[in-house]
Amino acid sequence: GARAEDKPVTIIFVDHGQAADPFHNVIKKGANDAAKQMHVDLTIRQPDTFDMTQMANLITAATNQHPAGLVTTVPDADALGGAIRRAEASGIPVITTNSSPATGHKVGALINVGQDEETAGRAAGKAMAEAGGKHAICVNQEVGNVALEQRCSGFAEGFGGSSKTLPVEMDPGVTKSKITAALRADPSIDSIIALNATVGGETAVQAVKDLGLTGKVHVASFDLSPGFLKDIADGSAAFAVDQQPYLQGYLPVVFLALKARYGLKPGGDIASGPSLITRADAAKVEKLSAEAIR
Amino acid sequence: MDGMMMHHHQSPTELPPRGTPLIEINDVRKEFGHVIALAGVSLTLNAGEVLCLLGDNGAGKSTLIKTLSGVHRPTSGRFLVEGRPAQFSGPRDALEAGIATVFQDLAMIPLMSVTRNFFMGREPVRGVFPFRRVDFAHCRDVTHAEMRKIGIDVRDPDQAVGTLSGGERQCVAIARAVYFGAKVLILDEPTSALGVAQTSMVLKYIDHVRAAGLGVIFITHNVRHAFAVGDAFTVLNRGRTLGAWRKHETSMDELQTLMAGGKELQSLSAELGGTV
Amino acid sequence: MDGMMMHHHQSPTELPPRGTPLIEINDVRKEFGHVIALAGVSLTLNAGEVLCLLGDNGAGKSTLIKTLSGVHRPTSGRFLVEGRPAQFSGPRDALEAGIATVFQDLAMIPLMSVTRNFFMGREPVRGVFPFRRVDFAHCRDVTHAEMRKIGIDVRDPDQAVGTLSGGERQCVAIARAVYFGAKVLILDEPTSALGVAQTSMVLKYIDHVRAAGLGVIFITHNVRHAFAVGDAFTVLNRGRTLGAWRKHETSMDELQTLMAGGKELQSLSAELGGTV
Amino acid sequence: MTPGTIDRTIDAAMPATAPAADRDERLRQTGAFTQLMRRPELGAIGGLIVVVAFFAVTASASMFSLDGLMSVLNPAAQLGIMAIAASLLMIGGEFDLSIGSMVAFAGLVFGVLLVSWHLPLPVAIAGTLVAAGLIGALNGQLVIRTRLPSFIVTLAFLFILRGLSLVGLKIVTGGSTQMRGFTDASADSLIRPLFSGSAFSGLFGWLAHHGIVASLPDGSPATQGIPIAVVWFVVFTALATWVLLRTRLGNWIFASGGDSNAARNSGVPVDRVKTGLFVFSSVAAALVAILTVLDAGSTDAMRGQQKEFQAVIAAVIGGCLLTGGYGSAVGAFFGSVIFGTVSIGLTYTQFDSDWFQVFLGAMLLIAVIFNNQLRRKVTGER
Amino acid sequence: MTPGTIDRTIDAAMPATAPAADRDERLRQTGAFTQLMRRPELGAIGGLIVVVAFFAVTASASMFSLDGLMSVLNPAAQLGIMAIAASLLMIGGEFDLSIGSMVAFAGLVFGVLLVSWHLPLPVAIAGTLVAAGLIGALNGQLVIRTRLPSFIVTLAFLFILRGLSLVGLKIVTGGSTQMRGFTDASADSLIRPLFSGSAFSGLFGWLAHHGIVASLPDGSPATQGIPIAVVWFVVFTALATWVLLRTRLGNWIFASGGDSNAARNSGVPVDRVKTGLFVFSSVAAALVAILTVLDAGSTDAMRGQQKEFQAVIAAVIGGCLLTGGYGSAVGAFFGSVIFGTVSIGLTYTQFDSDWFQVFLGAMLLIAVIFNNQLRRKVTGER
Ligand SMILES: Nc1ncnc2c1ncn2[C@@H]1O[C@H](COP(=O)(O)OP(=O)(O)OP(=O)(O)O)[C@@H](O)[C@H]1O
Ligand SMILES: Nc1ncnc2c1ncn2[C@@H]1O[C@H](COP(=O)(O)OP(=O)(O)OP(=O)(O)O)[C@@H](O)[C@H]1O
Ligand SMILES: [Mg+2]
Ligand SMILES: [Mg+2]
Repeated sequence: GARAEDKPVTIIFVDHGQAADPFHNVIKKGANDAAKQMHVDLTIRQPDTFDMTQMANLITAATNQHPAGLVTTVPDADALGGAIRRAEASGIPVITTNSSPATGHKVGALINVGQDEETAGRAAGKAMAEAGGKHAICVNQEVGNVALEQRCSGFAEGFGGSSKTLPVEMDPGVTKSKITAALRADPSIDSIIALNATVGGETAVQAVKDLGLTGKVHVASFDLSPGFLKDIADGSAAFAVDQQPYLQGYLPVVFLALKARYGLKPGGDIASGPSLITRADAAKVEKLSAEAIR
Repeated sequence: MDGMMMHHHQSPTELPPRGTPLIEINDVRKEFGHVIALAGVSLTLNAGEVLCLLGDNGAGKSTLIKTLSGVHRPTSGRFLVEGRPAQFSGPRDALEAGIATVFQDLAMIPLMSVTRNFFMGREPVRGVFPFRRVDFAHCRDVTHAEMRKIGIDVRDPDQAVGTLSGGERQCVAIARAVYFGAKVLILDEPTSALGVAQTSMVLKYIDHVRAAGLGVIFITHNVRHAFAVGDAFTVLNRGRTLGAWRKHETSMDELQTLMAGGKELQSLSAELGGTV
Repeated sequence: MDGMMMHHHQSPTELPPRGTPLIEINDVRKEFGHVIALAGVSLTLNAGEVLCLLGDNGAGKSTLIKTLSGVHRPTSGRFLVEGRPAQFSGPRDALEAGIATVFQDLAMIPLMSVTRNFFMGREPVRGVFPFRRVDFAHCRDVTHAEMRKIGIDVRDPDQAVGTLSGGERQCVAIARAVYFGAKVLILDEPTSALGVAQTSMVLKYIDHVRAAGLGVIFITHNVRHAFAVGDAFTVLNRGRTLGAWRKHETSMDELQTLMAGGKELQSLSAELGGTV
Repeated sequence: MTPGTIDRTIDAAMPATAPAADRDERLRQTGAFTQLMRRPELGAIGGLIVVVAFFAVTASASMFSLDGLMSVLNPAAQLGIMAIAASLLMIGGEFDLSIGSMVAFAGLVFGVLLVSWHLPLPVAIAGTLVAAGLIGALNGQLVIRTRLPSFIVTLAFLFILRGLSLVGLKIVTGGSTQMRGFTDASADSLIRPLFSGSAFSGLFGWLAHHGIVASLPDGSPATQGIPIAVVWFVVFTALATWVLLRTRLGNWIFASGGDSNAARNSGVPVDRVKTGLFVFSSVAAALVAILTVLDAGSTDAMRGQQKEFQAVIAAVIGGCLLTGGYGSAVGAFFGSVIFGTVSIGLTYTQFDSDWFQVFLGAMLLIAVIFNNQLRRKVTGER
Repeated sequence: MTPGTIDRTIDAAMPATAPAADRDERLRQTGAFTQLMRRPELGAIGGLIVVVAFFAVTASASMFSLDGLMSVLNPAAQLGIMAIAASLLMIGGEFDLSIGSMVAFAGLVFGVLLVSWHLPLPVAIAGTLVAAGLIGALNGQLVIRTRLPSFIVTLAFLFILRGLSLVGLKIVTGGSTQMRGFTDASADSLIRPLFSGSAFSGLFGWLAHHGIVASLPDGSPATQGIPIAVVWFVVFTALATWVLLRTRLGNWIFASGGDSNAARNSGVPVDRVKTGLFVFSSVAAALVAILTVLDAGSTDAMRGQQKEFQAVIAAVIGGCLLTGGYGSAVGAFFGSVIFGTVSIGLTYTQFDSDWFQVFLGAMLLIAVIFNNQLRRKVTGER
């Protein structure tokens, strides 16, 4: 008879991040690696823009293909709840990832993998405050994105001092100019928290360098990029808030494969972050980051 | 000559008695930026008369009639329609005052069908409100019939105007203005692109329209055409009125000479064997 | 008459001797989708002659000359230029073969200045490669001079063509074609929008161009104009050649009658007092 | 861009009424198929055929199940409602780049009326549509008064409305960019089924009960019905087609876009027509906002992003000219369906998601080229 | 959109050579200022004045320091190089929506040549520009051969090139979407200063040393020089202006966009002109890619997003008509500067950042309206 591990298993992963987004690329890499190791058939889908309506449609489209399991990120539990619940009603096990445990419960997911953005924001804020920061800017490359707004507000809470949001673009040139402008317009700023390591974090470090403020203005970022890790390693940036996106892609696929083959499932949600990456471990992580694992 | 009768789609308008002034303008000026196109022009159009507007290229004829038909607002000057001061805020106002115009550039949409162009802005509708619609079958028939009257057998009234020949296009514009002409019909060089047959049709039309009691302003460079149908003649030159004559006060030769270069043409005509 | 001399901006082309065929076409057809615009047309243009192309509106005159000047590709038929089969892939080829055309729609860009339109596609350049530039001062002078010769005093050669009057625009197109005409000059209803003075100028021009040994195709609805300058006459009707005559073989009246509706015009002329 | 290459007119779509009796010898005989294909609307079918054929080969069979089709049609319809309005506006010679932001802004207005002020659903919907209409009228008036290109005026509103949505949402929710509670607030309204859920669900329930369509394990039908957005989409298409082809307003729209000077000179009230079209496009965006907000139960500040762009894409795929004066609502219908099918359909295939955009681009290009070639071949246009 | 409202021509920008002697009585006397303002380029200055005035009042003084100006000009220049090319293409009657994605794609090609294959910098740059030019030519040929609107053809390449950049980057880097190592690979090249860093840094060092411009605490000048992108931007503007106003090609571009049929009938090689413009716009995008990649030291798959759109915005602010045949490079220059100033300048103000988009939209609208009104008032156009 066929052994359980030979049973073909199809898993669909719906992710809200654009295909070219480096952060989500790491999630996808984790998921793909897991699929290879577990011998599952994995397809990953994402909407063209941060579009919850479109994402709900993608989840519905996934449901129609009756996969053995569905993984989805949940930037908006209300907008996606209906589609996710329909998948569950069709008997498809759903794991939510890259979202907070509360969200996972709300949509009735089997398990949730991820971090709570507010919590992560608070952690970052505290760390910044401990470094002596009083006035911060929160560099947001996608104003209006709920998760990013939560990071900023969590940060403000944990930070304690004043914190303003700086809206920027995905373009590093424009972003650098805007950060430079913000620093020159308000010399009291001593901390910069970026919500994206490539666009926000690396450019913030450059801007600070150009203005000769290295050491006076602390830069930190959510998530990782090889360049930013290098900055941490050489001391021009303070830390990065890591939620280990590789795990957010890897674990759900493994769990769903195990569930499909053996009916196994862990007892509770997985907190993949936040953890702070500081100078001590940045160098180690940098190489892995270049391979899209960290 | 039955088929040549005019069709007034509008409810029969009350035409003022023959000879009463329909349009009077006095010392009208029009400037475009720093260009002075009309430097003070006056004229009077009476009901039941054809006024020929003559003049060299760039004299300001088209600018003048665009002012009369609401396209341009005069920079200064007096403008009366049936004795009352007129303030047209657009061509629609002029149309509503009963002034129909064939513009020199024809005012047609190349991508639209002949029928749609014919009825553009004045589509006959039927049905009650939310279901009010244009009776295109009727429109097509009218277009076909009116075009045929002017001597053009359009292959297909659904053909785009952009695919018509220059003369065919001119005929659509004329047929349209005549069909909708209410009190005043203005024709800016209507015969310029027309064949012999179509030209004679248009001149006949003008004659009939006059007979029906409308006033007609007819712009042409062809003195023969002007003299064939005109009752009065106004000559413009470099944005000013050069003079105005009734038919009996002038002659074809005199008009020809008046229009700048008339003499030259005569000499050329002689040079080339007297045929111009 | 010095000022009337032609300016060949191109290096003096060798014109074939008077009377040799410049253009011969044989049974040319042209279809647009399901519309048959030319159903088999033939004609011959000789050097040093003016060929008048006559015919009713929609007869296919413009379609024919667009075929000759490379705008349309004939659906079928033979087309020889100076005895050699011609295959124009576009108007540029025709221009290079020495065929200059005034199109009925004038082929001008309303947003561009008179000067730029005048030299469009044939700008005189000076300087060496990366610094090669158009000599606009010279262009302006030429434009001004050429326009003045045709009887139009353009206020400002930098004025947009779109702001010119219909006749002024026509004059720009004619002056341009004449200035650049190399072997064959094709004029599609050039005089239709022109004043008396300008018309006589254009007819004189045609006469001069012929005298210089070029071949001219002249399309007009005015039999007088045609007879004033024409050496040969070809009449089209509904996409076919109705006939071709040399000047001595026909008369103005005959041509007038031939062009559909000629009779009607004569009767109208009588009706309106013999003035058309 | 060359009008000269178009020998068909919008009326090709109307049944010919001219008697065939007096045929002109200058017309070649053409078959019924040619006649049919000369209708500009039907040209766009060609692209759809290519797209469907592609997916028939590459996609999982579930795409062509009833359920799969609905999942493709629903987003196509949401886009399509805006694309229909955008196509009318494009035919009228203008653009509206603010419709994407209008979706977010209308969502905010709707939320304030329904959730914050607890107004009944019909009032909230009417209020939202009126507010959107007013902004559309403002757009139109600005374009007409300033005589600036509508591109730049509505672009300004793209930013302004997006910004106001963000600010407004933060004020209303006390700091969040996401607003919830629509489902509860509208739950007991009688008119809710007109704007949310699926139409004909009774029918589908019956069909599922009798095993004609698939059911879920819990016995409910797998396809609950036809998403209401699809119904609106079809209604919009039919209405816009009727207006364009049969009414006086339709003629005015074509004329205004074809040559606004010529239209004005012929007595068409160009300014009123254009203002009306701006109002219509804003209202269509607001309707999409209402439909999606009620569906999702929430709204956020990023809703509708890029939709202005996609609506123009759909209209252009469907044959609208960017320069105005030419196009059709049915074309925009097929354009939206093609765009929707390609972008959702790829998820039913096995292609790596990194390649999605490459496929999307290639499919669009092939579909549009096919549209064009088919029509040209059939009509003999060269 | 109505050409009728434009009585100036592109030549208004050239010094009048006609002798004032034979004045026409049909011309009113106009002053030198009016003459000047009739130049379409200068119209766009009006908007810039408004914008600068606004920031002079609201922004921190540091915005108007030398350093502040450079931080505003640098992104404006990066956008502007593309906007100049986009404006030429728009004048020629076409669009190129693929330039944004081309930035990412050219970054990838550059990376492969420079970093992966270790080719010398000049060869890598030349190779990148050639590759971009070929894709531009492909765009152009597709538009010409299929006679589809360039909007839809280049839209397909927007998706295709973006997708290829993603796939390519992952292949080259072994899974990451970001590629690094440009700084090291190009460090010792002699031509590097042409594409990276600041120009005139020696001069600025000298000025700082003598206290004429501000220095950083460590003694180096606060402004290292003029960013090289700004130099390229100015060169592009000058070149494009010269081509448009002085050369045969310029006349052909206006003609092709004004009425491609009329241009073709007058012997303008319209197809070659358009293909050339597509090549130019791709090459300009590739140049921006090279400049930004060398500046940042890395490239990623999201580079250049939305730039196609912003380039069109800048061109339209600068007075280009979307319908083609009218516009200027100097206008696009000011359009880019206005757009850049507004979007960066707001950061120098104290406004709440949630309101940024509202301000951005409003400022754009006001600037463009002001451009227009000023010009109309001065020229007497109505
Ligand atoms: N919008 C405008 N802007 C600037 N100048 C204009 C404008 N419209 C017309 N003009 C100028 O005004 C003058 C009169 O033009 P108009 O069209 O009235 O002449 P016309 O008598 O109709 O000539 P034609 O017989 O050639 O048609 C022309 O010299 C023209 O250049
Ligand atoms: N692109 C086209 N598509 C369809 N039909 C066309 C096209 N071009 C011309 N035709 C038709 O071909 C016929 C001949 O047109 P053409 O312009 O050659 O006539 P013409 O002899 O120049 O007339 P006119 O004296 O009025 O200028 C017309 O009936 C016209 O409708
Ligand atoms: Mg005129
Ligand atoms: Mg003709």
